Amino acid sequence: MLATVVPVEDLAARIPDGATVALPPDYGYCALGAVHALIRRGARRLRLLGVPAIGFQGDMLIGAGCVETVETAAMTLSEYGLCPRFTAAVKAGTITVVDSTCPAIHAALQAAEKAIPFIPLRGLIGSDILARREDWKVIDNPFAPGDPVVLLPALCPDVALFHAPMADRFGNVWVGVRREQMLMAHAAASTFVTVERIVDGNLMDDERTKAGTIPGLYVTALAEAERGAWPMGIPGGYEPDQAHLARYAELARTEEGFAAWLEATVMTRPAAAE
Amino acid sequence: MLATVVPVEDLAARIPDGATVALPPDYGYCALGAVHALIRRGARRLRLLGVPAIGFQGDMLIGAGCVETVETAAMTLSEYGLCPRFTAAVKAGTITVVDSTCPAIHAALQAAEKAIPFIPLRGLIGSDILARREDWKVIDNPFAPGDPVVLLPALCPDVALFHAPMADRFGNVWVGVRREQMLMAHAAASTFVTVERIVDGNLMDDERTKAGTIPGLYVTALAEAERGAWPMGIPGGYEPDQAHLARYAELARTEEGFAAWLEATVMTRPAAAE
Amino acid sequence: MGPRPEEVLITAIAGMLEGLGHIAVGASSPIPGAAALLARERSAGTTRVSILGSERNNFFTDGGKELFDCAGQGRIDAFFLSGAQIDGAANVNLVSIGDPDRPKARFPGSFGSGYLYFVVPRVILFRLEHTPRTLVERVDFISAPGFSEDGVYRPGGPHKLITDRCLFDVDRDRRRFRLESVHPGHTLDEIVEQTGFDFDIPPGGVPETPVPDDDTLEVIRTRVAGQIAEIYPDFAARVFATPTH
Amino acid sequence: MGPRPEEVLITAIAGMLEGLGHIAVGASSPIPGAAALLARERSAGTTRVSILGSERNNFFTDGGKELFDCAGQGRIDAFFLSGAQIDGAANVNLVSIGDPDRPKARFPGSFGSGYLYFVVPRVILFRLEHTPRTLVERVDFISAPGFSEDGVYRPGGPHKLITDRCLFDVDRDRRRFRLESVHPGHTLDEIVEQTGFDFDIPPGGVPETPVPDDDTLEVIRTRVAGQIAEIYPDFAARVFATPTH
Repeated sequence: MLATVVPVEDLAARIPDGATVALPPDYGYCALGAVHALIRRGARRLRLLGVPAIGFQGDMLIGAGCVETVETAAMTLSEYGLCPRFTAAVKAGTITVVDSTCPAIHAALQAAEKAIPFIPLRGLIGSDILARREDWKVIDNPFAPGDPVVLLPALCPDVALFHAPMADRFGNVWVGVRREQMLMAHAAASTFVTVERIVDGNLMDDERTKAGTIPGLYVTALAEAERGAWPMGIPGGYEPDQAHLARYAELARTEEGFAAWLEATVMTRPAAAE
Repeated sequence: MLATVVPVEDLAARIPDGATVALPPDYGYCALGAVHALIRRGARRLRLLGVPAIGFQGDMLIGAGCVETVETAAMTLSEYGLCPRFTAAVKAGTITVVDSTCPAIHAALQAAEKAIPFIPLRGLIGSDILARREDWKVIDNPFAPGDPVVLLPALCPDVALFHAPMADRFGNVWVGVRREQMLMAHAAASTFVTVERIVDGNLMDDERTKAGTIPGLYVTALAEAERGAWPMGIPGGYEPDQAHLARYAELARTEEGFAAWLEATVMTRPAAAE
Repeated sequence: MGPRPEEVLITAIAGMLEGLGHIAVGASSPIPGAAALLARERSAGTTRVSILGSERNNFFTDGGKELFDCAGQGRIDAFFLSGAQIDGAANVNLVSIGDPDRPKARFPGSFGSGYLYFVVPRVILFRLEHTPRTLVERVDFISAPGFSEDGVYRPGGPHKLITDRCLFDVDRDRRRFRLESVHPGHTLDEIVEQTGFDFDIPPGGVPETPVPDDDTLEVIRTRVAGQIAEIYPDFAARVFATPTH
Repeated sequence: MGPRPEEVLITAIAGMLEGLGHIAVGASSPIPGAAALLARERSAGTTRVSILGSERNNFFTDGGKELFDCAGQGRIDAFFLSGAQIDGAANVNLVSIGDPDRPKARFPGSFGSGYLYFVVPRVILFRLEHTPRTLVERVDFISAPGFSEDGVYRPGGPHKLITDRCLFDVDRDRRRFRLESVHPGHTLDEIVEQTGFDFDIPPGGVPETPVPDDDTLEVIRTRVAGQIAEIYPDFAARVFATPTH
């Protein structure tokens, strides 16, 4: 079965306002080109889900006013410091943060992947993460009374959005060891992927590439976007654009600086890859 | 860190009597050479766990008197029919069968992998599988009362035993898309693997092989065993020895026939690979 | 040459699969496999088929659990189940005859039936041996129940039961089978006699199961036969006389 | 050249890791990373080190969840946590200062602390800024609690707290820190003044944190520095003046 292949702008247009959008961390494969297209189309009320943390792409979406809530284990620009637009929005109360922890996000996505209504997780008891989560429950372990266990409801994102080094015409997407992207694709109702290139042949035909491939079955639509992670890099591909990222971190400290960055980098281009 | 590499007989010697041993189905990578060595060493009271089904190797172990219980979704020789020694043992009441279903075994192993005490699973309600499992529980979904949900306790095998096409000297084992072997290795306390060959270099160095590799961290000991799956085959490697398998299925119909097969095939060889 | 009995079954089953997005077929199921491939041939590229045990038609890359997770997610529209026994309430037995602890007969086991029957919307029951021994009033062991109590999560269930003699529809409200058609060469009396459970017979009479037209036969004998031969070479050679690929 | 402050810390931490089978180090942790690599150098091939963010020292192949699953299985013996605030009951805050809904300061978030602190036997708390602002009486947000009620599953917990001024041991029974040693160039008075929480001071006096001997320094500056430069080139260049690899 052939994949649905569309331009990056069309991919972004398929992500509706109000959607819960699962995103990888900066060290994963981030579909920045599609994120910029989402900003250009004026996406609103997005509910971001960090799998398990979010960096630049989340800060950009928040700064551009696209975001209503963020559920994540962390928001960070790593060596570039705190996320400035995120921090400003939290202090101003213009977004809601749902604090989580990495294994809770992975586990709750696995619950969605397995189509089970909830999944237990150790830890958490006594933390303010748990204290502030009305959607999580603590029960007494039915197999060993006297043992309190946290239950997390399944986390079913409307959309998973990420980048990858390659896909084939059947929509099979190679992510290698970045299996959190596979988990996102299994758990999400729709999965949108930008790829460096669409290759000939079938990635499932070679047992070695097959082992790191998300089957096209889970991929709603693909866009070809060379350097589609820019200004982030992709592991084994190209390096992050350190100069640009440093400039972003600097400019985004103020609303005016962010607006200038946005205008110069995002709004005036049809797609980051072009 | 270098792997512990031992001869096949020594690998089998490390699997103690009474151990719960997780085994792949016939279409996976079966460590028949090590299974034969287990029979030669006179293993007793093994508790086999099919992940999720067992074929020839289980029937051989049962016929040789090594087995006390089998927990599995199925015991089958596929196109060669029912498992004759299994069937005879069940009818004679000399082994205990704990009937399960494929997704329950996968889910309960995932619970062990995640170190969670239990995991829910849909389905099962109203089946005699559930009715006969005193170790499973049905609770009312704490998130949606009126919705009964089965909970399976984590299934933590003492041993995972399987074959693979290759490993490196660091104990990294390549299984490709056979990720149920990875799940077994994560879930089991000890993992013993036979491999066609130990390769130079590090399987983790190439992103393509890394994606299908079990890290040495989970591998207790390795044995090099060329054609170590014989008389089973390995996908992408060699074909099953159809003539031998057909002969087994025929001989194993009687205790005498099985004894003759055992003597000729297993007891008189130091290891199947030699 | 006119249609063979297998070709009638393949065509009938393919009719149940029309327009579906994803059909999965278990191991050792050549007729359902061929039917799924026929449905794919007719779908103009909109139907996926996953055949367990086939290298070429297996999309899964996340281990043995993925088929079940995928079905649970609602991404599999149809699946096939058989049974050593199937009863009038659509219960399936893949385990044993008699007391399960000391059975008179022991079969391989339930495989994934105890789950897939609950979550796949169209589960097609398939049993080539249609006798009172296999189609029974009450199974000796319920690997997977045909129907569930209210409140039990059950998006899936039985869609049809097809045998070597006839096709039954499922009345989900009355939780019974209803005879839908009788295969060419078989009779209603024979079916009543050979069925161990009680079922409904529509008052207006029961039609004959349609036989494939020439175009369908052509597709089955060329494109489907060629693909099925990869997975079930013996079946393909016997039924379609395909050369070895 | 004598030992630099970083090298004292690296050596002290490596001492806490001796004989362990598997040490994991989170992102952005050059000193813990170097300490883990030093422990590995001394282990004669019996210690594994997983460094998140390092291509060469990352063993995981099952996605982002594997680190946590692996820790839950008991396969990780030591891990490091830091905190914007750490309090006298070993609670860690990685989230915010003030009301979390309208915070005075907002930090990245809890990452995996709310889990790993519970399951890794030796969690080493590490905070380079030792002031009353960071080592507080009571954290404003508990990302991960230092200790748990009886009955709560908790095989792991705090093992030591090391800062730029001193090293604290953990009294698990009394659920308090106890000063273990003072780093060269620092004083007990300074530590009392700069610590926002109450802690125990052993009656017999507090020793100075040992400095690395020449052999250790040599290993740190050659083999460890070379490896850490792959992951933290800026740190390696600043502390060890390593050439770019």
